[in-house]
Amino acid sequence: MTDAAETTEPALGDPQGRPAGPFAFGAGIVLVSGVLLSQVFAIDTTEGFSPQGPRFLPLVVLTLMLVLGLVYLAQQAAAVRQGGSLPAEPFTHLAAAAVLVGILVVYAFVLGPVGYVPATALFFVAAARTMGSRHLTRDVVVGIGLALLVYLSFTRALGVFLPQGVFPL
Amino acid sequence: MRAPRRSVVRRTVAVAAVLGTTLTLAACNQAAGGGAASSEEFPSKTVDIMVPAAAGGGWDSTARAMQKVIEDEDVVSEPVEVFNVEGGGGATGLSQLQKDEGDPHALMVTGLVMIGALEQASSPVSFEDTTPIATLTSEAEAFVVPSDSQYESIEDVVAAYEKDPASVTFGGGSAGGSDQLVVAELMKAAGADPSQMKYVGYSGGGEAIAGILSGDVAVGVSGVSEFESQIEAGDMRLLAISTAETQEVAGEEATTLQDAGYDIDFSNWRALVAAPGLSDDAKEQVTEVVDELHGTQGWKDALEANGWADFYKTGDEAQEYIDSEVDRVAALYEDLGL
Amino acid sequence: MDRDVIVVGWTPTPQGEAAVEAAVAEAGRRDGVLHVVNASSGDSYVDNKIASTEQLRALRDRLSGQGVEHEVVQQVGRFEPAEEILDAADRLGAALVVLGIRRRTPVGKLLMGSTAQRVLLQSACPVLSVKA
Amino acid sequence: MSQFGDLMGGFATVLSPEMLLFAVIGVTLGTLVGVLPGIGPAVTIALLLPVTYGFESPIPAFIMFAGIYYGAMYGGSTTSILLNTPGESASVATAIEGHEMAKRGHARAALATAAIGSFVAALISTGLLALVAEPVGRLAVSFRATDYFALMILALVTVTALVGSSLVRGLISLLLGVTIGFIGLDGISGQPRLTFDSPVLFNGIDEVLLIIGLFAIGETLYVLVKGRTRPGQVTPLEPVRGGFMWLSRDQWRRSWGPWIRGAGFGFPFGVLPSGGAELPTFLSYSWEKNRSRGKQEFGKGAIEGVAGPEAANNASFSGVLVPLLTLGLPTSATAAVMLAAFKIFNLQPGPQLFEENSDLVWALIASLFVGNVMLLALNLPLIRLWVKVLEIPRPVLYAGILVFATLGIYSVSGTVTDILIAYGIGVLGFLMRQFDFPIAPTILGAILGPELENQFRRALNVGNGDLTVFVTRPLSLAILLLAAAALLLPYAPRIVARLRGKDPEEAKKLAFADED
Repeated sequence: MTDAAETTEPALGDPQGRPAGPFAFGAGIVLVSGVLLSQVFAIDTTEGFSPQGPRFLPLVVLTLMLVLGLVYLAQQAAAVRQGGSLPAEPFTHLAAAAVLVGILVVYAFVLGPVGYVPATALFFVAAARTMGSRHLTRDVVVGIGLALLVYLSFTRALGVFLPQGVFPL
Repeated sequence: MRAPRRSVVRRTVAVAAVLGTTLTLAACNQAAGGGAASSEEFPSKTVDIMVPAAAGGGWDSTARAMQKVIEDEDVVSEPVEVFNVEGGGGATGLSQLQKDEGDPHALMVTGLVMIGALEQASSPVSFEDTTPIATLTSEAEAFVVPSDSQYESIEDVVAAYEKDPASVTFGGGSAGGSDQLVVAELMKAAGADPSQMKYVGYSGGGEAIAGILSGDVAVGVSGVSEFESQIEAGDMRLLAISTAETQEVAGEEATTLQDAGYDIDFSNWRALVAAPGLSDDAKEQVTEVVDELHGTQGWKDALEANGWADFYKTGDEAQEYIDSEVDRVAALYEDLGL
Repeated sequence: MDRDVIVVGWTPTPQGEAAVEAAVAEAGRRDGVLHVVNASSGDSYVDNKIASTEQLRALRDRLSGQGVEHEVVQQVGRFEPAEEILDAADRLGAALVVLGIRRRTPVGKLLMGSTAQRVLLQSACPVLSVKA
Repeated sequence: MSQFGDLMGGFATVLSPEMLLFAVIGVTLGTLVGVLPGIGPAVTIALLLPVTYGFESPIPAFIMFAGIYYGAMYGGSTTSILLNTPGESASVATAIEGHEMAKRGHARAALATAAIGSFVAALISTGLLALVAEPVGRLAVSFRATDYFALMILALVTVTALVGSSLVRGLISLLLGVTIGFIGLDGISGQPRLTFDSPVLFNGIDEVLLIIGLFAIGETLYVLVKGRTRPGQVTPLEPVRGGFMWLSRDQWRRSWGPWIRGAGFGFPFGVLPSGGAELPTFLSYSWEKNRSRGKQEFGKGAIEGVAGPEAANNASFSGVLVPLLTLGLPTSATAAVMLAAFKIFNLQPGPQLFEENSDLVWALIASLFVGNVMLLALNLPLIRLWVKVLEIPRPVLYAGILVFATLGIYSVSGTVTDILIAYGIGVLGFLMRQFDFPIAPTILGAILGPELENQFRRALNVGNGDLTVFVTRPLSLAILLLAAAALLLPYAPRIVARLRGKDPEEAKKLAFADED
């Protein structure tokens, strides 16, 4: 019964929805627009910033995005000053989500060397458990079944290549 | 219009390309280690035809037509696989072909368009890094105008261009491709400056036709087959075709550029090349297979169905032709200022 | 003197009804108190084993009508149903756990797990299982 | 009546066992994903795109895709009615009235009026599509690059302005998409842009990666982070009371008007670049609410409130196909994915499509009829089965979705880099959902952006680099003015309120539900 504890894990961050999240995201937008904007100047062209050249539209679009990112930040700030509620929902299972992203990345790397079926079955079990499943047997059975079904139908019937890996089928 | 419907065809996706080349690479190393590989019969395993572009284009249909005819008529005993390697106007595929050096089973479809693309991308690999096997097909370029155009002949177009180059907008396939090159060739032959040319590139035949009919483009240039149905329907007028030899377009004999007094023989050809470093013996054997393919009824039907002209040269003849085309394109690029 | 606590696993299904019926009879026999648990892990978008407010009220009314001392608890999204039942039995020092069961195919049991099986195997007190 | 002959030709193509099989696969898959919250037709089609690489002809693929779209609509209405959680955003109106009907013991009638209404509306609107597509295509022949540029601006702006609740967030989403579209080698100059000199990015970011990342992976992360919600309960179906197809005589009488009016709303709003189905369903709902005889029943389960919006919802898809097929202009996320599918088969939607590939177009149109007949036959009898999908535990469901998502990404290129890029986009999609940024404009921006730039530079090339070409041609100017108006439309209630001297804060901004 101890394994049930993780499902009631306390919310990470503030469930009241402190504006940190939206501010960070807004700042991210501004930062990314800025970096990409600097990349626009790196585009090699003889046409300068002529509207017909490859730099013009990226310049316009990224400048606009930078401005809108700032407007978004200003909107958030105004909302905080007014004490109004913010649209962002609280982060509750952020750690689990981070683990899931980690599992996805590992999956991407082992897919080729290990092979589609074992990698997918393992991934399925790991992902399901991260998302709160507590039926190991069920997950293993479904994972292996799904992996085999996909592998056979895609390689045999549809002619899509999938890595065979360590267990030849 | 479309190819006969078959349900799901076993066809390898680009994914398979990676695997395919690693396998052939491994096999090739093995063969090289064996030493006496030259006496081996071709093909001794699956023949891979690479299409250095996305599925669906002209090179792709050429490769798939070859595959179909070879399999249908049992030209070789081993299976033939077609796979696509997209990118860089063919440069990506060409550099991948380098990995299979000396292996006669690694073939690639290519053509005139690739010369320009390599030129434009200042690619480190070139046509010299292949073993030309044969040229296969060619298509004449057509100069067309909307039916209500002021231009009645190709001479009118040249005259207008000579007066004011900016007054004539040309349009066709992507910039720097065969369609733009033939315009440059025409202006050069007429004694005008090709670098002043106003050219609008379109990504597909349909788009180009829309551009011509809507009036964005005054003179359309592309493969004859692209415009045939519009010419037939009376929406477009054919001014000239680019080959020295004339052909029937929409039921009428077309005027060639040479008829109009410009010394040009230009066609958009496609060819089959093998990986670089093939032994003469291996080259001979691959050529024999292509010879047999070329002789089949199936290939004649495929040419007919796709509207391709037979443009078959092998051996030194093919080599010389490709070399001269490479020089021609390089010169045209210079003139265009690209 | 503490009265016997009888924990009942209940769902708004025939099995649940059978369990409640048996539990009421048992409570009458030994003058016990009923603790009815309606639980779901809350894992899926739809779970018809979760009783609606009306269904819970109807059950309470019925048990009151039958003169049984009872407590009806609903717990969604915390543990699996089996764990909820075992947890309640542990906490309350139950004398008996009552469950409704039905026939299941081996595959179904493998895929979904069996609440009844887990309770039977892990319970510290006697378990009465009633077939619907 | 040459269209009629062409359409018959289309039927001849579609009514083969093999094509019917694809239609069945499409409507079944579509209904399944329509039932599930968060997974829509756009991502389903994107997941299937790699599978279609192996098809020799595009016809079965498009038949399947059309089935998926309609199936998702039907599935969405089923969840709305029986569960009150709209599985698909255009079903919000249905969720209001339909679920009330179900609670009052009229679940079957609600399901039937939704299904039959969708069917009737699809027939009407597909008929209209068959009639107008070719003339519009002929008209489109005269559209120049400046007009196309203006049209694309209009499509992007309207989708952004009408979807989601904030113009600023919507525009950021849109620009994000357009920026993603810039990545790679510039089609005209051949120069790498925004690639940080990494050859991996030279071919740009594949649409399939983008869509699967934003929708499937982003949604999964979002569901996980949001934590568990209390499971709902499916309202039980009442015993069949008789009547024809679960509807009593009176219910038939009250339904047919809204069906036809709904189709009337749905088709034109689908044709206009207005973001797909949301706007017409809301218009139909408010029309029926204000005009119908059962007015007092609204909010308590009025059959008109289900019949009208569901009809409008389905009718809009045929409408969306008009600009997609004749101009190559997608006006919803699903249409954008279908445009990507056309490209795979080397087809260029636009005026030429009807000439060059008329058999495909007419087969597609015929398949819309066939798909709807199939859905009507499949949907009502199998409702219990569809609802069972919702009983799958979420960890299993979403782990499965991730498996299919990765499969879809892998079959695009098979490189670890591409898989990682798609996962990264997934994280972005999650953040966008978390902070209430709409996803559809990003997809549309990424797919339409490169086209927009092509037309922009082409128009300037033709016009000798003069930027005024976009306002000197009356048609282009008119379309651009429409786009400007669309940007202001959401604020119309506020502006009107201010003109009338009322407190503008009271009048809420006009907004419609999210996504597609």
